[in-house]
Amino acid sequence: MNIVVKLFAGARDIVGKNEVALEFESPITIGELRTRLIDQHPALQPLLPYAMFAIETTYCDDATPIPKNATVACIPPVSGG
Amino acid sequence: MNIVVKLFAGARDIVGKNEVALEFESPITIGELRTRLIDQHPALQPLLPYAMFAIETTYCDDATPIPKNATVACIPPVSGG
Amino acid sequence: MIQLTHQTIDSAAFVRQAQSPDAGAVVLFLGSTRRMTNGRETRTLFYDSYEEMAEKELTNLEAEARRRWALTECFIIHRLGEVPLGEASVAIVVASPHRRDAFDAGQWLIDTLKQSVPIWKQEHWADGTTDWVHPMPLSNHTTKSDN
Amino acid sequence: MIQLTHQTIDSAAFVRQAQSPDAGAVVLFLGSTRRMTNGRETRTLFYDSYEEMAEKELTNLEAEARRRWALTECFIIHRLGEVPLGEASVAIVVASPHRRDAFDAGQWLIDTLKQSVPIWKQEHWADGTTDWVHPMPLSNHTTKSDN
Repeated sequence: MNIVVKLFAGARDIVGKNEVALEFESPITIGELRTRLIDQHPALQPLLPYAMFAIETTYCDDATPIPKNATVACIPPVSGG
Repeated sequence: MNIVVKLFAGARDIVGKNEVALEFESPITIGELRTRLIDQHPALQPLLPYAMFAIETTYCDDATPIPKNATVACIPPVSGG
Repeated sequence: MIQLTHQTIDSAAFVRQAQSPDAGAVVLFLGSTRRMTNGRETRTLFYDSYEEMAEKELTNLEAEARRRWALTECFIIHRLGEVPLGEASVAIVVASPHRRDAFDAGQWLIDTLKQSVPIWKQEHWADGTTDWVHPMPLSNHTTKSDN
Repeated sequence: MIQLTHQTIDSAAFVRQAQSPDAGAVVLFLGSTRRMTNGRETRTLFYDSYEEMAEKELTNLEAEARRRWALTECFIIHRLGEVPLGEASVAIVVASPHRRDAFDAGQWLIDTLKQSVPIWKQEHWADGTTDWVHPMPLSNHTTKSDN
């Protein structure tokens, strides 16, 4: 299973890409994705514990399973306004 | 002693004048002026207990003595805004 | 700056003047003539004032707001005479480095203006009658202004 | 109505649209680029966004504000890209029959927007460095946005 994660702001700058693709053998949750992102990009460690995630532009918690072909976004702490 | 009292809004309409002149034998307070205005214009009775008074454009309480030649104004409850 | 005027209030001009690199926040409040009040229809409003005293009280309000909050700008404008439906009788513009001050000052200014500044509103009802609005606590003569 | 835009925000146009005989009160909030933050000087700001999601979240905010308060109008406009010193990054305009609703809705909208809408501010400091602003509670990486 291939998951593409959109990156924004500080997370995008740290990784140097607008999105990253990760490969999994079986379906995972948002929480597992969070851990795996930190494993693959250790520079995300300071930011990612505070990031939220969205599936199809809806915020979801760490327990949420990620559907196949879903659009997943990593939302670091926001600062609009 | 002659005191001229400016009237506004509902008080002016009730009396039918922009100001009224009252004659006193000796100096009086704002409280005494309030009573005397009601005596001379009984139609002011519903409004005057709630009115404030100002001497030289400064609010003052019933105990304040009225100086000679002062500009006195009767300020019925305000409704700006 | 405070102002009494018989003209339409150009609130956009005051907002533009309040914007600056020191002001992270600008809050504008407009109070306007509303058609319906407690089920009664207003045709138009007139505002009267004890002008010398109203200007002094508004000046005091601005000074007190600047003492209480960190404001970079403070405008209080009140229109007098006729104020037709949908038009503004009062505009308050406050600017501050942080937004909480601008919101708090704006609310305090309009709340206090309505209690202390010698300006009076005359309702011209759609049924042809008129009333001076004199909010009187503990009285059934109360006509509470509440825009 | 909500809008993301790369242009200057014409707040006066939204205030004009919000004025009506049903609205006794109109409140405008402008959040602007401030020169000084905790003693540091900003040269300019850039805003980035996850646009599809930000539009959805702003739409939700408008709907929730209209549920909570009696609003006759509600505009939330956020500018993206560069927002120079003194210019507005966000404009919120709410109108209501009575002023308390407009003030409360305006404050709730900007407070909630700053917590939930996927928009990010990049500081371009006068010293030439840049920082994405990611407010992190319990962390010394915190760069709190507070206009």
